[in-house]
Amino acid sequence: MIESILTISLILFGVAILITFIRIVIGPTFPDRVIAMDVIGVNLISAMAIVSVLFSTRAFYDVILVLGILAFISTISFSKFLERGAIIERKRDI
Amino acid sequence: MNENVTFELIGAILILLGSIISVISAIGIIRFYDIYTRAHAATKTTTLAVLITLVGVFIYVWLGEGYMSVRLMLGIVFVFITAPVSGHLVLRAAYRANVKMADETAEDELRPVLFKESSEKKEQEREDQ
Amino acid sequence: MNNLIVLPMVLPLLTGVFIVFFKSYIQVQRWGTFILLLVNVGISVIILRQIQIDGIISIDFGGWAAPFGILFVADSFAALLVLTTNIVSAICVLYAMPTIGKRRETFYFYPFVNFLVAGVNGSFLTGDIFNLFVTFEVMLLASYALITLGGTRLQLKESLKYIAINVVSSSLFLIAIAYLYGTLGTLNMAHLSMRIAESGQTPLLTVISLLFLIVFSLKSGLLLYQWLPGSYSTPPTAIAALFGALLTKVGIYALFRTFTLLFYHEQQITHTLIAIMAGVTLIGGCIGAIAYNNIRQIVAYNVVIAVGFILVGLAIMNTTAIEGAIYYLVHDMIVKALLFLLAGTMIYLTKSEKLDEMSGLIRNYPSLGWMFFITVLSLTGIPPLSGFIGKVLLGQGAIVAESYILLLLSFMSGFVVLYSLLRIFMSCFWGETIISEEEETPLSKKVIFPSAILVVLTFALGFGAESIAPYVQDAAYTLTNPSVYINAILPD
Amino acid sequence: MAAQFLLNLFIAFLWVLLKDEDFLRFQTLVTGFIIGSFIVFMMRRFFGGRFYLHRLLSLIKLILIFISEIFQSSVVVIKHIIGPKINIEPGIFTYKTILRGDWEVTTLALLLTLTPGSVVMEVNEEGDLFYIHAMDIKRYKGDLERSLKTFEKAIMEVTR
Amino acid sequence: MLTINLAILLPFLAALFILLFLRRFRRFHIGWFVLIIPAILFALLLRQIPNIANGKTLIHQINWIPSFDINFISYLDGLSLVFGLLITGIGTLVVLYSIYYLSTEQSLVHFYIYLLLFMGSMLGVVFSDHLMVLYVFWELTSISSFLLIAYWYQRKGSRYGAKKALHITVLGGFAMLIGFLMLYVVTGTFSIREIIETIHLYKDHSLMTPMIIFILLGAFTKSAQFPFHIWLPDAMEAPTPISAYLHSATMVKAGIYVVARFTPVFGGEALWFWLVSSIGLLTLFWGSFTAIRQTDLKALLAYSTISQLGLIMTLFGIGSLSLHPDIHVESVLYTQAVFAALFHLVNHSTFKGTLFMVIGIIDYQIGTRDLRRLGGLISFMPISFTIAMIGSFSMAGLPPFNGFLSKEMFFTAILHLKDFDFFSIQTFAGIFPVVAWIASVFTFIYSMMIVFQTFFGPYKEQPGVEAKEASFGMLIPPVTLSALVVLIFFFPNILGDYVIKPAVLSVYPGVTNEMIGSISLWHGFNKELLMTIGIIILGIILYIYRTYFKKVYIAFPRNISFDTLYNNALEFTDRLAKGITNFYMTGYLRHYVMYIFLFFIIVLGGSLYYLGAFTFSLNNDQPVHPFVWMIASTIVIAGMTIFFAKTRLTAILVNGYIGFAIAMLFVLFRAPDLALTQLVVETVTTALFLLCFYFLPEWEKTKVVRKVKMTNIVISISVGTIFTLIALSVKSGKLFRSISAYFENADELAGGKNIVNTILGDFRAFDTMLEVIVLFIAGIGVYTLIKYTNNKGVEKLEDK
Amino acid sequence: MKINEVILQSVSKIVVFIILTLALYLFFAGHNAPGGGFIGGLVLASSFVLMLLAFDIETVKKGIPVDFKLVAASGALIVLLSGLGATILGEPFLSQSFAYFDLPFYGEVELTTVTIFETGVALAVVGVVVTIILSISEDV
Amino acid sequence: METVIIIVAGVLVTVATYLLLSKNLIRVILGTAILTHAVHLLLMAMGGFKGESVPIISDKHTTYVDALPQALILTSIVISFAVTAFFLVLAYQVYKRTNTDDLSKLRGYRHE
Ligand code: NA
Ligand code: NA
Repeated sequence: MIESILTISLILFGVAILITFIRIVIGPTFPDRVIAMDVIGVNLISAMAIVSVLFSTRAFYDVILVLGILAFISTISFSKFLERGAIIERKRDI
Repeated sequence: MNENVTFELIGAILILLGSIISVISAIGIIRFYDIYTRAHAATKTTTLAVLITLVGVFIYVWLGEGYMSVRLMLGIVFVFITAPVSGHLVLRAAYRANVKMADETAEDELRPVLFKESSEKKEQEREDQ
Repeated sequence: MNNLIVLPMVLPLLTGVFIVFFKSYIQVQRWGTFILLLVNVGISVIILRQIQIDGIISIDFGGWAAPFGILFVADSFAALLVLTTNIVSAICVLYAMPTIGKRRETFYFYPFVNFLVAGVNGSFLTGDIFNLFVTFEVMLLASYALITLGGTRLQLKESLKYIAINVVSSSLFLIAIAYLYGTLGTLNMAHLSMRIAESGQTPLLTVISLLFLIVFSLKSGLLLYQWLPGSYSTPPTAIAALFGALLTKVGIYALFRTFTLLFYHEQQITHTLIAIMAGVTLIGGCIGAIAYNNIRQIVAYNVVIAVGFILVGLAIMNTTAIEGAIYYLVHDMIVKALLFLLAGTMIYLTKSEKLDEMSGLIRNYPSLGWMFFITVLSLTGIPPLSGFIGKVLLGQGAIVAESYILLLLSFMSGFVVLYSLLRIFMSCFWGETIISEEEETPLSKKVIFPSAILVVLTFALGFGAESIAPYVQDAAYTLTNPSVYINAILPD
Repeated sequence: MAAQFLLNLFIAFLWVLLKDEDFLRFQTLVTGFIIGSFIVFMMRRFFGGRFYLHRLLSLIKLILIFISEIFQSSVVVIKHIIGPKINIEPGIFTYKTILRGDWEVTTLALLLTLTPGSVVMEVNEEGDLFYIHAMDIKRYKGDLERSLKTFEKAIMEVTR
Repeated sequence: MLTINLAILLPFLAALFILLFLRRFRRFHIGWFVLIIPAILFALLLRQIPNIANGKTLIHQINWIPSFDINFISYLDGLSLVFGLLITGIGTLVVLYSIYYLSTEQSLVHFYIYLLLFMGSMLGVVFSDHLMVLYVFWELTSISSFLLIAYWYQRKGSRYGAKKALHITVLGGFAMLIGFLMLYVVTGTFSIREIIETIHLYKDHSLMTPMIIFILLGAFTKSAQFPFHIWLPDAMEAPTPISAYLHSATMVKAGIYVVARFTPVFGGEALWFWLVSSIGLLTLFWGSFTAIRQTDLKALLAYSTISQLGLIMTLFGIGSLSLHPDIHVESVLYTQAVFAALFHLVNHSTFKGTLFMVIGIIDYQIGTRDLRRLGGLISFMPISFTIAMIGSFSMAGLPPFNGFLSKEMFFTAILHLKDFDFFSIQTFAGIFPVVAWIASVFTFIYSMMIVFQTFFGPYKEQPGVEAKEASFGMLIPPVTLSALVVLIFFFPNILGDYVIKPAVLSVYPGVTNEMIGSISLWHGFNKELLMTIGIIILGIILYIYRTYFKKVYIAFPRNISFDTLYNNALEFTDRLAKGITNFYMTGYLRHYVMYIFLFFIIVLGGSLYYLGAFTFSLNNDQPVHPFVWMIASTIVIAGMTIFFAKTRLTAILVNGYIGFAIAMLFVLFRAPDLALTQLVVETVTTALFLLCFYFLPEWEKTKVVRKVKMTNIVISISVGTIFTLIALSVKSGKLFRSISAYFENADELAGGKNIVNTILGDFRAFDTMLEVIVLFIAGIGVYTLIKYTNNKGVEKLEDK
Repeated sequence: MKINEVILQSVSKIVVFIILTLALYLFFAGHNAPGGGFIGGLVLASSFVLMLLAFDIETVKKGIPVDFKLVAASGALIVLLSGLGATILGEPFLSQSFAYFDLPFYGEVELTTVTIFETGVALAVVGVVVTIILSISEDV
Repeated sequence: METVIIIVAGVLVTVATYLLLSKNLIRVILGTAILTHAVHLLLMAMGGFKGESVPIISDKHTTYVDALPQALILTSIVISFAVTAFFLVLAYQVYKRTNTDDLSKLRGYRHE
């Protein structure tokens, strides 16, 4: 029973990702896509957590954390790029 | 043993709840009109979804399997503090990149402040000409 | 312990990394690299001799026996190429010292050269197909860095194509490896050979082998050489010489290795295709060498011709032809480097690349002129210079195999080499001298000396062909008898 | 403050040594820490100043507020999403905070962003003026300002 | 025993000596030093005449590449001795002549080094028994003659002539090499002697025909046989001593030598006979016919040489018939043809040498060789006139000069051709004497032209030139040669018995000394004599009416000669090459990538189809988790999105998404390490893209042409399909289990529980090590790429 | 209006520490759990990236005054030398060895030469990634 | 599952090929990146997805997925990262010097 609940949840996360992905495809603006991407990243975290449970392994807990970190870093990069063009500045004075 | 199954079930239900919320928030991301309102769906609901799910997993493995995962806990904290920052940054960038707000927008106190200098400069130029 | 055979790759790596710490100490970088290469030459000689005594030498890294670990395998073929590589590189480095420019030197020219040499040596020595991919990448990355080093506009434009195409071919290589692994479940080349022999070369394996053929053709410039003339004609001379001498040879080596050790069961398909490709390459190279008035272009197309020529040996696939190809391979590495050095020197002296903008240089630079002339003859296969014996053996092999079209094409290509290079010689060195003694750019001994060594080498290799004959024979024997290789790696 | 913490830690390790188990266990250390904090709490008057874990309690309180806020806000947003028609009037308004210092401001911004219908879009240079995007400015502006006050108070309890 | 090796080696050593020690030597003309070499060698060879005449031969072997059966085997027999004597004898005279001809202001060092190289190579050719070694020297003669022709390399004409000579002779050389290699493959030996002994075993070999053609190509190109003769007139740009030496007496005769040498191998073969004799005859005719047209004395001599070489060639062709099995050994007539050939060879060297030297003298003294500007020199240069007359009359085949004797023998041979009843010779036998006779008339005419147009008629003064006789030293060599021309006529049999006969015997191994007759001055009024008389009469008439006769040449305009064919062919090749190469070498990456993919499609698609390699089964597939479906479908959609992405940012973001999704797949494939690495790398890559986008422009709205788009789509779908089909086949048809079960013992073997990591850190640590290096190279490479160009141009040694 | 990055910077300060800890954890865990030199190095590098994103080059360089090229080179050198180390003992190139020790209080500990190797890998990865990112960023 | 993954890889190869044929430099680089993804999926599929567990040895499991392709992919990921980094930087250097990212205008060696 538990396993089927988990599987359903995983599928639901898949659905969520698919729906969000539509936003990436249709845009219309780039920030929309960034937001969607960020959401997918966060959803992937959940999905991975469920997969860990399903596979009964702890090997993916690191992946969860790393995914969180990287989704964060990518979002920062994209928004900084939008805002300033240069995502890393020599000396901040803006 | 029975107790474990109960906890596992609690965990699983939390996970299911998380996944449902996640689907809803995904719908929100499609349904809202502009980037600014979509961000509301993203930063709040999705965060909630992932938090519930992770807590569910945490409970599942902690109380069900007897393993308290520091990494999971860290993950929860991490999402908690970074999700709003992401929302903030993207919206700021969008606004500064001149992404239009929806027509329904009632008031905007930021525009005059943010684009004051540039509009002044434009006027200056017009006068110079 | 056979740790010796890892040194030709690891020592340059070590040197390369080490001298990064000496960014502004150019002398350390220069002589460190040069001495290392000499040491490598010594090591290669020892290896080569050892092989004659003990047979194929191999080393299992980490002590993990084949087919589970990675290993280096030195047979005569590999060892000969390693030896030549190090000699040629040492000489190119010697040439680079006075010509490449201080700025390039401080910007890691020598480390990159070290890495390039390491990659090339490693590619020759490795006995694992995936590791071959990795050694290729070491070589390629170094070549990317070198080809762009000091980036003039033209250089950058051409390197763009070079890199793009190499990236594609690397991906294709990985795909091929994936297919092969999927089918045979192993990566060790001897083990692969054994398994293919055991199961027979199924149609699917033949298809996969053709993918390998495409990959290595791209690397060696067989038929798919379109990237080559541009990329080899833009970097500074010392680099171009290294490229011209070494890079395509690694692809050629890989073709020889895979199509003698692994995929030799369906020769009427694979080797026929190689034959066609070699033939078209010869024609294309010849046409290109005739087409241009630009020295660098002519020289670059000559590289293409040599590729076709050597692969004729593989296409024919009898011992004599392969002996010829090996001889020619060694010869071509030396003399192509020489050709690039001389052409580069001419361009440096006259500030021009065009034939019609140079004239009568032999008055100004007689030694350069004569060395160029000798190079032309050597590349043409005029006896008794080093190109001769390879050509003779290849011809013999072709006749024995009744491959008359290849025979004619390869011999005609020799003529085009002569035609195209002689045009350079006659147009640039002969004719009225147009540079007065005051305008003359001085040609220092340091610049000419490395070429002189190579000239001596082409004579030595021609007159002293016998000195490497046993190695060549052994190499060809190993290539034509895969069991020798397999038994050395997987004794049971 | 730091002395209290170090002492606590010292007690925790002492506990571990006293237990003298086969190998180091996390649980033992945690137990030691809890015991240590109890001792330090009892003896806090000798050190002067507040008990250092008091802040921890405030922090926990803050986190609870945080969590409740996120639930509330999500419910609001979800209602909008699954409602038949989205009927909102978004807008940007300003809020001047009494909080000072990077951490206080950051915390407030995070809280605010997680609150129903609001996202902090800009902070002025001085760091005391927030530009906030509200999902439905007419309906929630009042609520928002009220919760902002609550947050400010909770944050100051932790930091000051 | 050392004689022959020494003979070959000595000129090379001398050349080296000059190069090393006499480069700055100015004390006296270094020709005097060089003169010693051929003189000594000539003397040495003369001493061998008795030995050789007694049937001895000298063989000597030095190993070169014994592993491949290639060794220096030198061999001296009658045939090589004749050539050796010519090379050294004429060589001596030419060097002597050159001492006066070339002033010390010119670069004598080069001249003599080339000359010595040539001499050594020539000796190498005639003294080598080994095919490969013969070839080595053969090519060296081409090279050294190339250098000699281009001695005045500043002149365009010299360069052109040298280039042409080299092209044609080297091409011929390559052909000959192929022939030699075929011979080796057939007979298993490189030794000419051994080949001659065993060739009868292989007469039916299928390679016989190509072998003959290829070897003859070598011989014909070298000996300037029609239509390869075109290089010889242009080679006259060389200094006259060189023309005298190379282009009349020695190098061009290397081809003759090869034909002679290989007559015992191929003699009796129809192809050999027909090729050698008919090409010879054609050359004989064409050379003499064209010679008349010339106004430059040297060009005239060049064509005359071509013609004479044709004559000799024809004789060798006829002579080869003796080796036909149907010919009885006692029927010695056709050994006579070879006798005549060799005899004429020597004679030609003497009279042509004389003529070249005389013309050199005229050129040197008067400053022109143009017949139209010459005349009446007889009163100023009587000695020159005398020797020129001797040479010309000998060439014309008049008594009492040696040319008469050999020409009579030539007629004898050619007239008897009709006696043969094989190879359908009888059908064509009539043509031979007719053509030969006409050619001889032409020969008579141009010989007369040399004498009469130069020395008779009104004297045409050249500006600034005072006509006078040449210096004594310069006259010695031509006088010596002309003396020989006369002496040989009167005492032909000294030469015949001691030199020519042994040579004939080497061409006909089975023949004995007695079978070969001797030369007699008088045969009675036979056909041959009548032919000669006819030549003289018709020759004189035509010479007198030559202005009318020359109208014939209108039918042979200069612009449809083989010369223009050669030039146009080169030019056409150049243009064609440029056209073809520019067509596909566009420099446009898209095209190059397209070539790769098209080749991929053709080769892999083709083989997949024709070999029937495609198989498919789902038997071994794991069930697909629904989540995998979803991730997979987003990847596919993402791929499509990149297709249509309007901005680069979207493309990058979607690419990043694919990376993340693949990481997710890695999780589902139970590959945590991969997922981790993939995630970080993907993020850093995306960051890199964004960093670089600062410098890069936004995508332009590309108006891709429909056709281009369709091509791209077809190619990419084909590539994708083939890739997939092969992968599916591989998946369905695994042949072996993977070796990786071994790694599951990682804990015991290497003390690690993470198998992937253990592979990376231990089993395949070498890959990892190199991977680190790759990364490192990229790191400093990027650093260099950016920093190098950042602050530009401190030093630009090679930058343009 | 100037951008006030206070939110990003404050949060990043915390996040960086989390990443650093994680990086070290992954590095050491690699032998028996997911992780290892590469991943450890990569995660470590991403913490630098985050710092660079949140702050700026000068600030980060002041905080960590290291030439990352040389870090990379040291890493590569360690990798190579650890391979050569075995050859001095007469073992094949790149031979690794491992042993278990009992430490008081700590329990059984596995010591392996792979760790040296992996340290080199990690250093090289960090060095290279940061070098690349810094070089491009400084070009702006 | 192998079949699905192979088909996904095939789609990626198609996309990559299309991008590689483009005349825009960034598209080409993207093409190489996507090609790399496809290759990794292929390698994974070639190893097969049989086997029970994550390739980390534990007492609970006895069979593990094929770890070798994973190690190979890891190597390849790092290498392609190195190459992509270099390629990208080269691309922008070219743009800085030539002011175009249109490959049809970046033909390089002048043809005579
Ligand atoms: Na010219
Ligand atoms: Na010129």
